[in-house]
This record gives sequence, structure tokens and C-alpha cells, in this order.
Amino acid sequence: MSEAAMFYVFAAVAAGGAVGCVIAVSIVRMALCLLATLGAVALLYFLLGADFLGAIQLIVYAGGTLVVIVFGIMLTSQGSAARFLPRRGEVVAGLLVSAGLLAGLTAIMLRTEWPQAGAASEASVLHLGSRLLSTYLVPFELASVVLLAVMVGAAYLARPLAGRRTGSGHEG
Amino acid sequence: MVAAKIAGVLRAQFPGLVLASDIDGLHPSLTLSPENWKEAAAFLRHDPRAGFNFLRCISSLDLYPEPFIELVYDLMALEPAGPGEPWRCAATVAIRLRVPRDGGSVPSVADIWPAAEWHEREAFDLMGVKFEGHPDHRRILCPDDWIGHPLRKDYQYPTEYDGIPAGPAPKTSVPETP
Amino acid sequence: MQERVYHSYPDLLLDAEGEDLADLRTEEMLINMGPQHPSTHGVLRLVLRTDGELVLEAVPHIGYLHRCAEKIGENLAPYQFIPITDRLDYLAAMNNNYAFSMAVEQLCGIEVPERGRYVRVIMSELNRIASHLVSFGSYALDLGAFTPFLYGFREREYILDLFESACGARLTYSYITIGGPALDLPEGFLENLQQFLDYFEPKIDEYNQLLSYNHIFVRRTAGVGVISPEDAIAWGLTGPCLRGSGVRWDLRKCMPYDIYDRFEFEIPVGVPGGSDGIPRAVVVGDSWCRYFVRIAEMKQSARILRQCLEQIPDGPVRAKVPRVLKLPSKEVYFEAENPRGQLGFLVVGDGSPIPRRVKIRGPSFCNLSIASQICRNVLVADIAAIIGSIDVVMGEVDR
Amino acid sequence: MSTPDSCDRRVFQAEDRATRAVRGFTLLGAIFVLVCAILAFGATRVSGVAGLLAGLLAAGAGGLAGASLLIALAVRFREPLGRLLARVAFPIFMVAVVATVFFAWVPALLYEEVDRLAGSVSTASGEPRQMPLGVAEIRSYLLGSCGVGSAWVATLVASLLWLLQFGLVRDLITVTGIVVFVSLVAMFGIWWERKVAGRIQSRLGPMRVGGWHGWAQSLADGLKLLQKEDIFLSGADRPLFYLAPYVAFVPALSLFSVLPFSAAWVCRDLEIGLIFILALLALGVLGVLLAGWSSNNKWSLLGSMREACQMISYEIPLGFSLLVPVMSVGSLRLTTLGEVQANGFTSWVAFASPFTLAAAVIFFIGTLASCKRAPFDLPEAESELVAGYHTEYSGFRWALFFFAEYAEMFAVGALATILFFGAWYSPLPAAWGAAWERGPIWQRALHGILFSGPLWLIGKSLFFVYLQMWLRWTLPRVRLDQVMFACVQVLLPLALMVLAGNSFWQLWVLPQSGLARLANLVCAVLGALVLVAMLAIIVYARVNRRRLVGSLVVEHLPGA
Repeated sequence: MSEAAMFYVFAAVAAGGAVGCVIAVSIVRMALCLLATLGAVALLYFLLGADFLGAIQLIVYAGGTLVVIVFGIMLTSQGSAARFLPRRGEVVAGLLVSAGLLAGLTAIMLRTEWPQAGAASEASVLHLGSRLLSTYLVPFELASVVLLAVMVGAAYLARPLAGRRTGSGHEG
Repeated sequence: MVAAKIAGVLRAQFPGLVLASDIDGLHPSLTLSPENWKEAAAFLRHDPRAGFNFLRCISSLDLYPEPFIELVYDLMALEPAGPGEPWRCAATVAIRLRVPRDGGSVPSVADIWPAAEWHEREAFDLMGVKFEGHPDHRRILCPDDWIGHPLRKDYQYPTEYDGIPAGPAPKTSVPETP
Repeated sequence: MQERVYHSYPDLLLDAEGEDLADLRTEEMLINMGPQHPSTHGVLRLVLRTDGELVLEAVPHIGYLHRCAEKIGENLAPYQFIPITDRLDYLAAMNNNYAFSMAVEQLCGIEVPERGRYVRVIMSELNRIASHLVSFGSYALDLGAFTPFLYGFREREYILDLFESACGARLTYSYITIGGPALDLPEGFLENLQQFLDYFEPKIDEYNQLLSYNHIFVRRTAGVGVISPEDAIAWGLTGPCLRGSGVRWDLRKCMPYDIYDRFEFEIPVGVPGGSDGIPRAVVVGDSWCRYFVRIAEMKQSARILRQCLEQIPDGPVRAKVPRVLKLPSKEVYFEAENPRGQLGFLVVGDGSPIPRRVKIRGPSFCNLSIASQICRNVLVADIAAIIGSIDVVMGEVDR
Repeated sequence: MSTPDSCDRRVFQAEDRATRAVRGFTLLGAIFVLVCAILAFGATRVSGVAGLLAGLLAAGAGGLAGASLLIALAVRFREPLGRLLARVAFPIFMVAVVATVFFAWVPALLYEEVDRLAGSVSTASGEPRQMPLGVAEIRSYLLGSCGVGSAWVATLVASLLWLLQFGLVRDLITVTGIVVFVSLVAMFGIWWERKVAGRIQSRLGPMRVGGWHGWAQSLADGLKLLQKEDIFLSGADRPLFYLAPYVAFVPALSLFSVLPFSAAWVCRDLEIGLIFILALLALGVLGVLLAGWSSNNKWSLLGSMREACQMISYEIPLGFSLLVPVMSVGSLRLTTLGEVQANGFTSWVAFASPFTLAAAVIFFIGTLASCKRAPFDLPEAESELVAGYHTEYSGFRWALFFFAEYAEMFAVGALATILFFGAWYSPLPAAWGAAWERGPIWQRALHGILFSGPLWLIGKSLFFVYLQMWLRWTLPRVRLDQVMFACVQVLLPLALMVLAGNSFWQLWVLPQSGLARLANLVCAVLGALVLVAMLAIIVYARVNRRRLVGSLVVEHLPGA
């Protein structure tokens, strides 16, 4: 029963955060709402016994991506001028798209046969690791190739900087 | 001695420039005419016979009730004396310029001695001398909206500043040395 | 104005010609550093134009401590003006008293007795050490090392105790006055001074171990804010700022006043790194050199003090000064070597006891004027390192 | 015309009125609590969630009422109380330390007792019993087989034991314990830092509040900060500004929920405990970012940008250095990581091979950066950025940042201990004390003190906290580009090399081979030498302190 209560609380926070993220005007507040959503989803993972997924969610999305987003906002725009005011047409289009998405997702959810949740296996990280390096090796490596491509792209963008040592003469 | 030599060189180089000289006093100085001051300053700075590379100070004296303000440029020529040896002072001299109190101006020498930049701003701020061609001709010590130039002898003490009341003007009394 | 090439920080976004290397620049920001900021040493205000951490330009704004000391000087007799000189460079009040008294003595032709001269030298050299100790400590503080600050103040405390025993004051002494020091030295002063010197001299090596040769400290200061000797002279820098640029110029040695020609001492200057244990990264004229000149000067001052202890004669300390000291209608410009550079006084008399004009050349004022030139294209953290190495006292800048 | 005296008297009268009001409310509250307690526990059988809630309500209300009663009494009798406290401060302090340790042990013993009780009841009745026993069952058991004489006492004890059967209650107790522990660690850390700084700088540090070396200084500071005005800036982003301290504090606090204090002393022993801790360390930066942004102050913004830069960069070498012990042990579970180091000094992971030792050093440097400790304290560099991201904060919100910082300091110290330096084990091999582990209670206590237990973990973590303080009060601050240089061009390649080296070591060097033993011995001796050198410095400084510090300072030190 307490798990159900916790589920509803976290789900409400996640949904509320998502709504807040959409309707907030200040970009940094959007980021904060996103933090609430991501954190609540991580808590849902913990509730499901998927500790690894929850922790990775926190590291990658909340601790990594979100920090980079906020950092980027701070670097590029000053003061409370960082505001996002969409036009009416944009709002309507966004509403239409999200309504369609909601309908599609609901339809899929209603049709799917969901497996009953079992107890999380004891050695889940071990299990996960061995699966990733055996059965799912190709997708795993593909993901790393994508990351490599991103890194190459970033290096290309920053090429004028990399042409010389940024470390300066003092650093030897 | 040294000041006398400089006076001679200046007289030879710029006829009519040196108006007066006080060589033997506590503060050896030459009074120049302000018109050619810029050229004379460049000469004093760069010519090997003078070589005054070090501007120690620019003082401004109010000669009230005479209608002049006198600017005193204290110059010094430093030269190295060899490795490990202290540098030598080849010569010192003070240059005086007389500027009319009201509306008078002199050419700025901030491009010849960068040290002059702040000294000239100070002279403008406190004494009200204008410097032509100064790169940043603003007040330096007083606030930008200050009225008057405090070091002038006829300066009226303000009774208030931005609504802040000020006390009466100070009285001068002569105490005895204990 | 001829284009000067100042040492610019081998920066992140500009190449050697100052051109943009990338369009990764972010929005420029104007930041007000001061007048209340921990590392502007009082009420200096710098307006920084920054691009992220990179400071493109720093414009000093001064005058927040302006009391128009020169106008006060025109309204007081020289003897009354002595306490005002305390408040110029309030970390070296003895030296200020000394310089102003000497200027007035030259104007009026007063001869100070031998013992008085020695007492003045002792006091001014002690105060030089005290001032450099504060400078050493606060510079460490600017760079984030808190402990040397308290070490500096711990040693300064002994000096202040000595001053207190001599004149009763610990900051604004008004002890050296026209005609010599106001009082003779108290009993036991010279013995205490001897003890202090024995304690203090080994401490300097300790400071060097703790801070001067610390790797992080060297990396923070070496090569930062380099002033070439030509620039240093052209901008009228004096004191450790001038000597840090390698110019061996010290009024006490080069144009000795009072009895300084009787002492043996050296003029420490900035030297390139790599020799004598000087860290290799050091460039002549950088912040480290200016800092280290002060450390070395403390040693020389201690040396002068030891010679004073040997030479000081007995006798009166103060000359006979007329009860009402009339200043002759003459003019004198006198400069003395203060801890921060040459403090100059132009005193003009007009036959009355009140001077017609007192002009003060504050060394910090001239030293600070170069700040905007060397604070270009540096990091925000370097501003603290550069301003701290120039070591300004705003009481003297603003007068 | 009101003289100062009459003014004072009026203030005192007002205070008396307030005291009377507080006392009245307290009395009412106490009566209410009594009624609740009778309702809750008076019945012979209370069970289910309703009973649990009633019990919690009663306990909470009772605690509140008791606290307000104490406050009222303290306000009323503040002067004699103050005089008394000044006399007995030191005994109280020592008693409090002992009591804290004791109260930390009690719940563990109680849990054990309750579980044993449940086991014995189920065997007695011969059929499997569901875990929540009724109060009546416990009471009858207590009256019957335990020989508790008084029925009243049995009822009371039974009610308490009944509560302890529930996981939620145990969690609540644990979380309360963690919050109290973190507050204590933070307050002790702040006081200790000031004392350490004082001694390093040849001064005394706080000496007044509390009598003995100003031990109550942090307490007084906390009270002061609670009373201070909560300043809000007109240009700031209000919700973010108010929220940011909590966003910084909560991850720091949550760190302790997975941090094992010993093999049995852990709130949640997650299988991926290490990753969870990394995640929380990464989350802490968000609070700092938001604080800097929402303050609408350029210095704060610069500070938080520095923090973000530094954190994102140093997470990478930090993560790599954490992988080294994970690779050696083969688990992400913190208790497993700790338990392999039971066999004394030489079995500590840091001394297993040169690579693990290097990883420990990298980890320590990385934690300095992630905790914003000198020489990496750029985000709050007071001489450059005024106070960095917390420039505009005041009062308790400001204190929360400090609580978070000191909690994080302790947590990373504990993490270093668990991963590299023998976790909760003493340098003595555990085999020597194996017999005591299951002996009577005094033997178990001795075992906890001598061989393994939370005290060892806390002690070793505090040593690392001390190291951080020592560095802070010795070194100047590095510059931002140097921080980045040190991370990207020094630490990162080093961490990668260590990681690769450790992999090869694991592959090729057999655990009991001569090379492995030699490396282990050399590393352990190196570690011991460092420790001995530090002790030697302490002794040297102590012996020569008059010469080193100067007579002026030493003669004012106590015991000079």
C-alpha cells in the first residue's frame, strides 16, 4: 500500500514537473522543473527495484545533461532576460502534437499485455553487464559509436581553439 | 649646475621658451612658456642631452590673487650604471608653467610620460586646469558631479552635497610648536 | 600615443595579435569590483569588462577615501599637519611623518641632533618591515592562502608593541615630528628591538618556504602582470613596483637623504627565474618579482636596523624649533623612500606659519595608474594577483 | 520618559508574559498527549496502520510538547541556567558524547531483540506467525518468559517493541539518526576547522562559548543564523533563490542513506551503492548553479559557472579512480567493497598494487575539487568572487550550504575509507578478534572498538577531513585555467593509465604471486611511512613550538 502511495506521489511530481517545464517562462525554471521530472522518474525506477537504472538516470540526466543545459543557459544569456515566450500558433501546434502523442501512447498502453512485475533479480548489475557485453554487444557498441561521432563533431566545432595549445606558456 | 645646463640647452633649442630660471634655490626650476610646452616636453624626454624619462610629480599652485595657476613638473633622468650597480640620477629639474586661472589650458603630456595621465587629471580635478589632448579628461578624486575645484584659494566651501549637509568652512589658527 | 605591447595573458580566446580565434565568445559582462571587495585593499573600485572569466579591460575608479589632505595642509601649521600625514599611507605612518618633517626641516633649515636621526631611521625601517609584513600577508590572502596573513600580522604585532612603547600609538603615531622625534626612546627599547630582530630574521626564510616558493603560488604570480623597466619608469612607478621590474633604484641608496649614506645595504630587484633558487617561471617585472622584492627588503631593513643598533649615539633627540615656526617664502620638493615607493611633499611657504601649498605625491597613486594597462586580457583571478602585487593603500591614493 | 532601566523592565515583563503563554500551551499540549497515549496504548490490543499512526502522532506530539516545555523553562530560568551551564559545560559535553554513542547502539540491539522475540513466539505456537505481533502477545511474552514483574512496565515496553517491528518505523528512526548525525558532523566539522585553522595560524580559534575550547561555538552560530533575517533580493528569482539551498543540501544528506558505517550499519545497502553516491555528488552541483543564477549577482554567477566547470571536469577522473577498486573487488556494493579489507593493514585496497595507491591519490584530489575545498575552492573564492555563489544568502539558507559542504566532506572521506583504506576495520587483522564478535555484549563492544565498527570508519573519515583542512589552510588557490589543466591534462590521462595498468595487473599478476606480495608490502610500507612522517611532524612541532611560533603566542596558549 505504501508503495502504491509512493508511486502516485512520484508520478504526480513527474507529471507536474513536465507540465511546469512546458508552461514556465524562465528557462532556468524550466530546467528546475525538468530536474523534478527526471528525479521523480529516477525514484520510480528505484521503486520498481531497478536501482541501476535509477542511479544512471540521476547521473546522466540530472547530474550531467541538466547541468550542461543550465551551464549553457548561463553562459549565453544574462540576467532574467532568459525568457521563452512562444507565439499563439506555436502553442496550438504544440498542443496538437502532444495530443496526438498522448493518444498514440494511450492506445499502445491499452493494447499491450504487460508482464507482472517480479522481484528484481539478485545480481542485476552483473546480469546487465554480461548481457550488454554478449547478447546486446552490437547495439552497445553502436551507442558508443554515436557518442564518438558526437565527440568528433564537438572537436570539429572547437577546432580553431584546438589549433594551438590552450594551456598557455606557463603550463609548459 | 645641472639645471643651468638644461636651461642652456633649452634656450638654444627653443628661443624664447625659457621665461625665467631659479637655479640655486631649494627647488631648482625653469619657468617655460606654455605655448611650446609639448615640443619642449618631447625634447626633454627624448633628447640625449636631457633624457628626463621619469616624471615624479605634477604639482599645481594657485597664485591667487594673481590671475595665474602654476604647474610644476618635477622631472628626473634615470640611467643604469652597470650590472648589479644602483641606477644613477643623471639630472633633476622642475619645469614651471603659468596658466591663466580662468579658462587656461596647457597641452597634455600624457603621451610623453604616461605617468602624467593621472597627475593631470588630479590637477584638473582639484585646481581646474584643462589639459588639451588628454586621453581621459575626467575628474579623478572628487565625484563627477562635484562643483568647483577645491584647491583654489577662492574655493567656496559647499554647504551641502547631494542633500547631505556639510559643516562650516574650517578656520585657520596658528598653534605653537610644543 | 604609441602602441605599447604589454604582457597579455596567453589567453583562452585571443591569439598573440589579439584577434578572435573562435566565435565561442559569450556575452560580455560589466562587473563592479569594489569599492567594497575583499581583494581591492580598501575602497578601490575597478570596473571589469569580462567575457566569462576573461577580463578584457579593467578601469580603476578612485577617490572614495578622498579627504583633500592637501587643502587641509593649507589650513594647518606643519606641526598640526603631522597627524594628517599618518592617515595617508596608514600602514607606514612613521615613514610619512618622517618624509613630511624632512621636507619642512629643509624648508626652514632645521638641523636634527644625531640621536634623533638614528631614532627616525630605526622607526622608519621598523615601519617598513611592518608595512611589508601586511603586504606579504594580504597578498597571500588575495591568492587564497589565509595562513601567511596571520603570520604576517603576528610578527607585525611585535613591531606595534615596540611603537606603542615609544609613542603610545599602534597605527597613527605622529611620533616623528619637525625637528626630530617627539620623545626619546623608552628604556629597554633597543634591547627589545635586538630581540625582535633575532626572532624575526629566521622567519623570513620560513615565509619563503611556506609561500614564496610554493608551486601554486609561483604559478599564480610568475609571468602575471609583467611590467617592463621602460614602462615602469614611464608610468612613474617607484618602490618595489619599480625594483620588481629590475630597475635598481632606491632613494636611500641612489640619492641618500638624512643618514642613509652611513649604512650598508643592498637594493633587491627582480631577477629572471632559474638562478639563486628563484623559480624558473619567473619573469622580470611580474607579480612574483614585486612580491619577492618586498620579502628581500625586509631582510635589508633588518640589516639597517642592526647597524643602527651599533651606531646610535647618546644625546638629545630633538632640535630646538621656534615656538611659532614661520615658513620662509621658499619652496621645497622632497621625496623619501617609503615602503610603497617615493612619497613626495612639495611645501611652499609665504612667510606665515601656515604653508601656502602642500602637494603630496603618493607613491600608491602613481603605482596604481598602470593597473588598467596590465589588467588587460587576464583572468578574473589574476586581477587580485596583480592589484595585490602593486600593493596600494587607498588612504594614499585618494589622500 | 523611558529610561533604559524601565525599558528593560518592560522587555522583561513582555518576556514573562510570553513565558506564561508558552507554559500554558505546553500544559494543554501535555494533557492532550497524555490522552492520546492512553488511547493509543491503553487498549490491550492495538494493531494495523491506525495504531501505528496513533503511536507516531503520540510520539511526535509528546516530543513537541516536551521540547516546548523545556524551551519555556529555559527561557524562564535563563540566568541561573546559564551560570549552571557555564560550570557543568564540559561534563555535559562528555556525557553527550557517551550518550550519543550509546543511543546509536540501542536501536541496533532493540531490533535484534524484537526479531528474536518474533522468532521465539512463532516457535512457541508451533505455526508460522506473521511478523506484526500484537501488543498483547508481546506483553504476555514479556510477563511470562522474560520475568518482567510489573504489568505497567510490560505494557509500555511491549508497545515500544511493537512499533519497532515495522520497517517504516525503523527507517524513520534511521533517517532521524542520519539527520542528527549529519548535523553533528557539520557542526563538529565547522568547529574543528576553526580550531585547526587557529592552531595552524598560531592562534586559538573559538575559546569562549561553552567553556572548554569553545565547543558550543557551532551551536551558538546555528542559533544566531536561525535568528538572522532571511534576506531576499528584489532582482532575484524568488522560487529558485529559496529552493537552491535545499537542492544543494538534500543530495549531501542522501549520501548518508547508502553509506555503510559498518557491515551491518547501513540504511540501504544498495547493490549499486557506489554509482548512487556518484549520482548524488553530481546532483549537488545543481543547487550551487541555481543559487548563483537566481541571486542576480554577477559574482555569484561567476562562482556557479566555475563550480559547474570544475564539477563536470573532475567527475571524470573521480569516476575512473573509483573504477579501480571496483575492478579489484568485483562489486559496486559498498559493504562488499569494505568487507574484503578485513585482514588488517596490508589487505587494504589502496595497498594492493601501485595502481590502487595511485587511484586513491587521484580520488582524494578529485574529492577536493568536488567538495570545493582548497586549493580548488574557486566557486567561493573569497578574494576574487567575494563569496561566490552564496554571496547573497543569509541566515539559515546560508548555513544549509555549509551543512552540505561539511556533510559532503565527511561523506567523501568515508568513501575514501571504504574503498581504499580498510573501511570499518582496524589495521589489526579481523581473525585476531573473531572470537569476540559473537561473545557477550562487553566483548562485542570491545570488538567494535578494537577491530571493526562505525568508530573506525568515522575516525578514518575524520582523518581525511583533517587532511582537507590541512591543505586548505596551507595552500594558495589555483586559477581556473590551472584547475582545468590539472584535470584534463594531468589527472585524466593519469587516471586512464592507472585504470589500464590495473586491468593488466588483474589479468597477469596472480593474487598470491611474489610480485603481488612485494607490491603489497612496498605500498603498505609507503603508507605507514607517510603516517609516521605526519606523526613526526606533529611531535616536532609540539617540541619546538616556542621557537616556531614565537613566545607572544605560546604564552597565551592553555597549558603553556
